[in-house]
Amino acid sequence: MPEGKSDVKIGVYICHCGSNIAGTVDVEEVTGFAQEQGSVAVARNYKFMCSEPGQALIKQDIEELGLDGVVVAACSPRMHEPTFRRVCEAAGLNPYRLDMCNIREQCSWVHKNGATEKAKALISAAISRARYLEPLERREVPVVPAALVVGGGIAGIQAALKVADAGRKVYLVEREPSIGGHMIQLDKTFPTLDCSACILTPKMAAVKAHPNIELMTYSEVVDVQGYVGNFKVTIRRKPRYVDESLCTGCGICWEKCPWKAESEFDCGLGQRKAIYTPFPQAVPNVPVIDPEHCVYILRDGKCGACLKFCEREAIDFNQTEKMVEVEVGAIIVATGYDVFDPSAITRLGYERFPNVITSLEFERLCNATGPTGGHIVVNGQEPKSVGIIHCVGSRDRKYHEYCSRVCCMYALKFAHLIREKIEGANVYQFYIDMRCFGKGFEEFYQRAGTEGVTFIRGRPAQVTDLAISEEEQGKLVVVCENTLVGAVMRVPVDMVILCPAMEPRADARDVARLFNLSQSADGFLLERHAKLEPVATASDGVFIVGCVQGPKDIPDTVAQALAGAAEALALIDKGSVELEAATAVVDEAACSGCKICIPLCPYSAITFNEAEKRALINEALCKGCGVCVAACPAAAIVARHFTDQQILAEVEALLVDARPAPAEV
Amino acid sequence: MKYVYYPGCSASGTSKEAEESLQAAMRALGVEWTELEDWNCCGAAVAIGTSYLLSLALPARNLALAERAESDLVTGCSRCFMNLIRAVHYTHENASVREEVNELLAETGVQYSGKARLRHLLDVIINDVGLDVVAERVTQPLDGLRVAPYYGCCQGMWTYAQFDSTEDPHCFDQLLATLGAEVVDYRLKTACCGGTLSMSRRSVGARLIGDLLAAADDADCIVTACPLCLFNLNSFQREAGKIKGTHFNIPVLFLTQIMGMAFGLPKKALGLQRHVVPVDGLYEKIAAGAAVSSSAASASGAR
Amino acid sequence: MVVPSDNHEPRIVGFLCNWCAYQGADLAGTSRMAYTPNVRIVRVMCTGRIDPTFVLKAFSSGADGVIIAGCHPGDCHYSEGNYKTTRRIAFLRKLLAQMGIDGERFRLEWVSAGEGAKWAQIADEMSAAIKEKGPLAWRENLKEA
Amino acid sequence: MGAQANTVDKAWTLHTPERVLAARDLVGNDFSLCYQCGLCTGSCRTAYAMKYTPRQIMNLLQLGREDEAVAGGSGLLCTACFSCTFRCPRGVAVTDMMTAIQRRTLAEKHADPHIRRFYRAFLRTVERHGRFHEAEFLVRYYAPNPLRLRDELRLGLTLLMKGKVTLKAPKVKSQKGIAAMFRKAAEIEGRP
Repeated sequence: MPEGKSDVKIGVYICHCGSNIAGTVDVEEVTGFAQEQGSVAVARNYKFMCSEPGQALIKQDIEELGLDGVVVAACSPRMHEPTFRRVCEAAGLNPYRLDMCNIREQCSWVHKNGATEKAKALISAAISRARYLEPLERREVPVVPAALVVGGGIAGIQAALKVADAGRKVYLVEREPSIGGHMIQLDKTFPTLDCSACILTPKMAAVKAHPNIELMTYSEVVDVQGYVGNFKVTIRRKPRYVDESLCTGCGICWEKCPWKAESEFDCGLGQRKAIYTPFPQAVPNVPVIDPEHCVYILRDGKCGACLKFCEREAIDFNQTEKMVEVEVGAIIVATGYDVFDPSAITRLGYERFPNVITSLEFERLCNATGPTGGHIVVNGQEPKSVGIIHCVGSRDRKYHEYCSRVCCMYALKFAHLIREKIEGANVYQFYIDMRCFGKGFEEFYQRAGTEGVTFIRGRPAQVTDLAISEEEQGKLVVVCENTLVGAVMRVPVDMVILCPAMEPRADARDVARLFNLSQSADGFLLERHAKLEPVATASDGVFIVGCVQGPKDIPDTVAQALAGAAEALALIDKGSVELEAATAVVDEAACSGCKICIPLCPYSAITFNEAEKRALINEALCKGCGVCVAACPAAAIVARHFTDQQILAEVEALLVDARPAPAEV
Repeated sequence: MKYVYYPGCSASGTSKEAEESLQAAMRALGVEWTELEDWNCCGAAVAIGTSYLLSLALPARNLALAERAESDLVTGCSRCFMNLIRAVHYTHENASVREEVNELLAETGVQYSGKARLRHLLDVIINDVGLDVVAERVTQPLDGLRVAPYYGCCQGMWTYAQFDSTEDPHCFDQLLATLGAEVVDYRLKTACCGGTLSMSRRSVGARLIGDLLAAADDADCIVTACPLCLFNLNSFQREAGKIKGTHFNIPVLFLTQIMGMAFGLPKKALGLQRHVVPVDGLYEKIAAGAAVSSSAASASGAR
Repeated sequence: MVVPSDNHEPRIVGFLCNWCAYQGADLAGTSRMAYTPNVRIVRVMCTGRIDPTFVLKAFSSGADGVIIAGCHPGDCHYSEGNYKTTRRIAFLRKLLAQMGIDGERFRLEWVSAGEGAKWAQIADEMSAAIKEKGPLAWRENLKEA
Repeated sequence: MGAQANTVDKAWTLHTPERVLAARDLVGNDFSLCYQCGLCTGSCRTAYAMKYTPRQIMNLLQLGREDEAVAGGSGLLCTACFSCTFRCPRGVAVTDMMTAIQRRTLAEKHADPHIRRFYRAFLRTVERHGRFHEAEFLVRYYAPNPLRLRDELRLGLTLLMKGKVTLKAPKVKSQKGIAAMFRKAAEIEGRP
């Protein structure tokens, strides 16, 4: 038995978590074991410790037995540590005298045998640590009453509007020249078939007009400092070469500009000028000059058509990149998704055949503002038959294992639009499973079935132009097993639409690092809890909404955006946040003044008192990582709540069963 | 450059011309080329139908021999390559398979630890020898010759994963273009020729061969990277034609044969007399192509 | 000398950082990935907090193996605590090697919050490797030496 | 009773999970991952001639019905080109399973004797000489069936004339050891 403080009284509370823990761990045996440990005044088990009666049990013991420490053996501290800290606090015990012991995620859920023994060891370790836990005081600091929203797609727009409507300042940062995101590229939206632009453009205009929203397009966040409630964010504003305050968006510049480039907005199917707005309803309606295609920039002043024609003299080639710093209390990350590049799957013929297109390209083809004015035309012809291939890069271990969740529905929408625009067109859906789970989705699926669409269950192996019959001449042939019949089919079509996976942004990793977030195995950003904290993250005060967290349709994205806004507002309106009390502190008597710790601190929280030759830690800046603690040669720095003593006691007790019993020695 | 190579049964038997031309072409490129001593059959696609263990141990023995010779192993046969690389992967990934395979290998006094690396002939020619060296050696460019490269099924997968795209490889195209040929792109360049089905199930095998020949029909010849495919595409054109309702007469060559032609090596050294479908017409086409290009050159020179 | 025995279940102590590896281990739990109960976890805020004495303490208290797991390089919640760990661990590794503790008994791994499966796999691998080697019984062996 | 009972008589009864697990041992891979998308079949050049397509065979295995797959003989059409395995979106080693079925079809004599003879003759020459011996193979393969031999005569003569088939057997030094490998494999795998 480790030599602990003999005078402390500890209560141990073992949770059954229904059968989640009790089904694998013998809670009675473990309770008996806990009871025998030194310093343990009481050990109990209960069906759900986190429930009201469970909490009352702990509270009562603290008050009646005068406990100095509490060990709760239940789920991960990441789940319920705040809950039980509140319990302690309410009963008058300092919340830092609590130790959570993880016997669910790291024990009962992962071990078939040996869970009880392991639970005992974990609890013995927690008790040992609890003997040395000390009361700590948390300090409160005020919250900056403003939010940063990163990304101006439907998620970012919706979140920004809601926070702004509540009367809070919002900085909305968008990388592209206009807000709108992927949604503004879409034609109609399933299952109601309302026009995407019609429902989105009013919101985009509202963003521009809102007095509480400061919109920064063509800009990127480059640095984030500070902590929850008090972030300092640096934003790079790329030069537009057009003065936003002078430009009226009259359009004479892009009308007169002689230089053309492929339109990113139209997926390369149409063209734009070197000075351009991505689309007519752009917000802000102020063009940017693309330095890679502008001849004035490329050849030192050899054009200047825009300069000449702009009556407002808004063109400004002297603009340079600007860094802007803002302070916010909360951050909402809504950077969206990328579309998987199907040319990786060569057998499907994307890029080899011009009439194999992606779903996003089809949205542009179908859209009245698109490059063809809404006429579905490939190779100069209206297709009379179309194959739609689902799950391209989704549900495939070689690319993305997950389901992209929207393709089945937009594929049905495509079928409807094609049948509507091209009379008598044959549409074939090559699907594996039809996943139509949302509100009104199944009904839409039924409707598509009655509109003359052929469903072929099977993942196509090949899209080829190798004709083996008269009927296939000049067509694309989709080769696929019709799995419901058990026969390989060759389906000749005029056009193939691929439904590529929604994938994490190419720079998702950089975004994760910038905001101190984690990625899940699929590369999307990780929420704090899959069910109960869908928009919060491991970083307090940073929230993720929309497809940055995983593939989603528009309704789900909007719901998340509003959840993110609510989280940000709850944080801001509370007015203050409690700072972590588990910081490092220098024992001045022990400090030798060697300065080893100073450059190690990632937050520059350590300064040097020249007069006394002692290091000093600023507790407001310290985040409690403990790097300085481990590095201090004089052991003069103490990591509060993770002291050497606490950890060593924990380690020793953790191995209580690994050592021979004293009798055998 | 020194290599130990594994010819395989097909190249030393029914596709003897593959082996002969391989030797000649490698000599011409100045590559030192020694045959793996005491090699055995890799089991083709047949051993696997009887014994899982033999289908891995037979190829593994050749790898073990290469290991003993402290060398990597090169093969110019795709079927063999497939079996060999499968042995490499499976013994690497599964300890119990590795143990059983070595238990078998012990009967011939060798062991395989996974040290010997496996290379494909195309990989060696393109990435070690280099296309620039190949280009230097060309004395009779294949002007005007339309050539369809046949990568083969076993080629398209693990093989190319080492140095090219698995589903849409292009290395063979590059080699042929270096020789001056016009490369014909066709859709079945990585489709299986049926392998031993041509012997065990003629009707199915011949259909696969027929599909391939039909797809590459507008080429002057097909060039394969596998002696087994070479045998199949050469030997069953009559049967394939019957099934497809046509008559095929497409010369099919091994890749080192066409290299040898471009290098100006003698026909006999390339085994060209051994072909079931005669290949002499190709020389006429090259000559005609050369005449056209030289007259074009002199015309442009006059201007 | 304590000799390996067939029924010996090794005891492994894992020091896991709060932000990546500990969450990864939690994910293994929520995903119900069964793995060995031989690994027992101590939570620290950052692997940068890990003092070599923690590791030595674990071995001297009877651990047969120690694993330190943190965020992938570049992903540290505290920007570069894990990098500092790497350097510190290199030194510790040499020290342990002199005491006869090799790389199979002392490992440093990067496990992100999304890598539950990786954590389970590492735990199983390490446990199997140490089981094959047998108990370390450091204190007993040192006494004999 | 009556009509309804008849329908039930024809319906397949489900096998127990244990039986499915037994099938897993047989083919040594996790076919339960298969989600029946049919990419394997679509990629298979010989599927058109199969009674059960590769995907259907995966399903038969999932149902513990591998006997049906073995008797169907589709495994014999697998050329082991590995397209299915490389493309499988769930990472199932389809080719390994097809060849496992192939082995049992041959071993349990569901295959046409002529096809069985092909496999036997081919491997016998390798067992005897260490390498494939065409001439001996042709004799072993066609001898019991002279009619087929007549069909092949044209090709055989051409090959002989072009020097592609020799009567001389290949020589491998470790020939005895290789024959021993064959015996050892049969012993480990429990084949007669």
